[in-house]
Amino acid sequence: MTVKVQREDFDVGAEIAALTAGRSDIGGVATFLGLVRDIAGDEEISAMTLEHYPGMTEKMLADIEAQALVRWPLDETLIIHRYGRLEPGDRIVLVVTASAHRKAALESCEFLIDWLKTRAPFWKLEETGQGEHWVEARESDDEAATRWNKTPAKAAQ
Amino acid sequence: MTVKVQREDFDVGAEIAALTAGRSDIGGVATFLGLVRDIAGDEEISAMTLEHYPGMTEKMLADIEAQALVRWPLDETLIIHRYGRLEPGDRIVLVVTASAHRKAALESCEFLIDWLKTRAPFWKLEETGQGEHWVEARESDDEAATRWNKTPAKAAQ
Amino acid sequence: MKILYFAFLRQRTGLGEETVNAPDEIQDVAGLVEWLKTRGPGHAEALRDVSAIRVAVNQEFAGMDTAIAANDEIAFFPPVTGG
Amino acid sequence: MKILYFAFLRQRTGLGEETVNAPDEIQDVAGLVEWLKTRGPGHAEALRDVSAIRVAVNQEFAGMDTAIAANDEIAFFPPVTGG
Repeated sequence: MTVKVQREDFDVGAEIAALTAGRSDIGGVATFLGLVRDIAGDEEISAMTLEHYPGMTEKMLADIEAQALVRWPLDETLIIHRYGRLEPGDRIVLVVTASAHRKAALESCEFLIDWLKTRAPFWKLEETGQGEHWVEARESDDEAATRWNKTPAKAAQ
Repeated sequence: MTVKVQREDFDVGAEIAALTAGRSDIGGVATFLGLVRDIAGDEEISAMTLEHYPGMTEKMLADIEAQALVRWPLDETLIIHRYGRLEPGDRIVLVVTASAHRKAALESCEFLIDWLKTRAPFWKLEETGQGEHWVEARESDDEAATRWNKTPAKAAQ
Repeated sequence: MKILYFAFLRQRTGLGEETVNAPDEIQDVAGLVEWLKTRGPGHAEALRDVSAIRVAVNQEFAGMDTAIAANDEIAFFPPVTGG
Repeated sequence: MKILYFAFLRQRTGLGEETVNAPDEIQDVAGLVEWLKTRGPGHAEALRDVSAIRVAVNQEFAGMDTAIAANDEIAFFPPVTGG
């Protein structure tokens, strides 16, 4: 049940190992790792800067994590989100969910990353050959997150 | 596009790092890590031994991986499955899928682990306080895998 | 009260944060926005199109009609793009 | 032909693998099963309930009516439990 919003990079293997160390009740660990792509839309990007609202971001991330814990029987959850300037190939975000049951781990991981990719209070400044611009919120991503409001959690039934 | 069936343990962080090294076209990496639980059904287990059919197992794993590549736009896939004697908390299976798009990574990861957990040619001998017994195939798991025959891949549409 | 600006609002106001004493008659976010616009051309430009702006009062999403008080932390930012 | 046994079939036959020369009149898996059962009480017990057995011919899932030939690799095992 951990949330970290940080400038520093993270170590996926070490984070998963720490989460599962000494546990024999966890059957499945689902992970989503988000990386910076060199293409955004049709445009080549050389870097991006993630700005966030310190304090509010952590609160919102802790809140969505708490929602996942209500909907699915989870043993552990972890969200790490970076901010600052990132280049293509860099790690941005990590979601880890652990449960006795693989469906609960997989579904809650998807739920959290859908939310993070659309609702988390971050703003992206992309650097391209044509200069810098702020990314606008995307409709399609919003749909992915909205889906969870309509669909009851399968694994929790 | 790698399949490994091995007795040895594996390093999740190192595997993901190797898969994404030097890549800037991958937006998302979905991972499922399966661990041995100390409970199976209602029974406490002290260990289990996974037996498999060398040759056929690798062939079937490569085949399901190829099916995932047809259904989703994936940049990389990795399946590692262990065999031999494993104790609670030990890693059994790792699925990693990488794509430009997070839905493709998440869905294909779920597709592969559903298949592996139900159709992969492994047999489990569980050790309990009452001795050893072979685990029988489970209906509920079979349903999870069968679902994929009916549902067209959302992300591939 | 403490005012925070993020993304293009931070760039246009030239401020990440400022502490202001708004007049007593300003009771809600809408009133505050109108008053902040008078603080300079950067503020006026940043806050010109309220449909492009989201607001949080004390780190909770709020609306133009949300009531505000002297010690509140009020943040203005574009719709979030996610991580 | 090469016969492989896995899981409880390996335990009951006491063999992981054996090479056999089945009579020429044996043309399919069903015939092979009946013939293998005559090789001893362990074989008879292992292969008694064919509904509990799955078969692969040359590493492809097969049925009781699948044709077999002299150089085939034929494996008997319980329904797979997955990983």
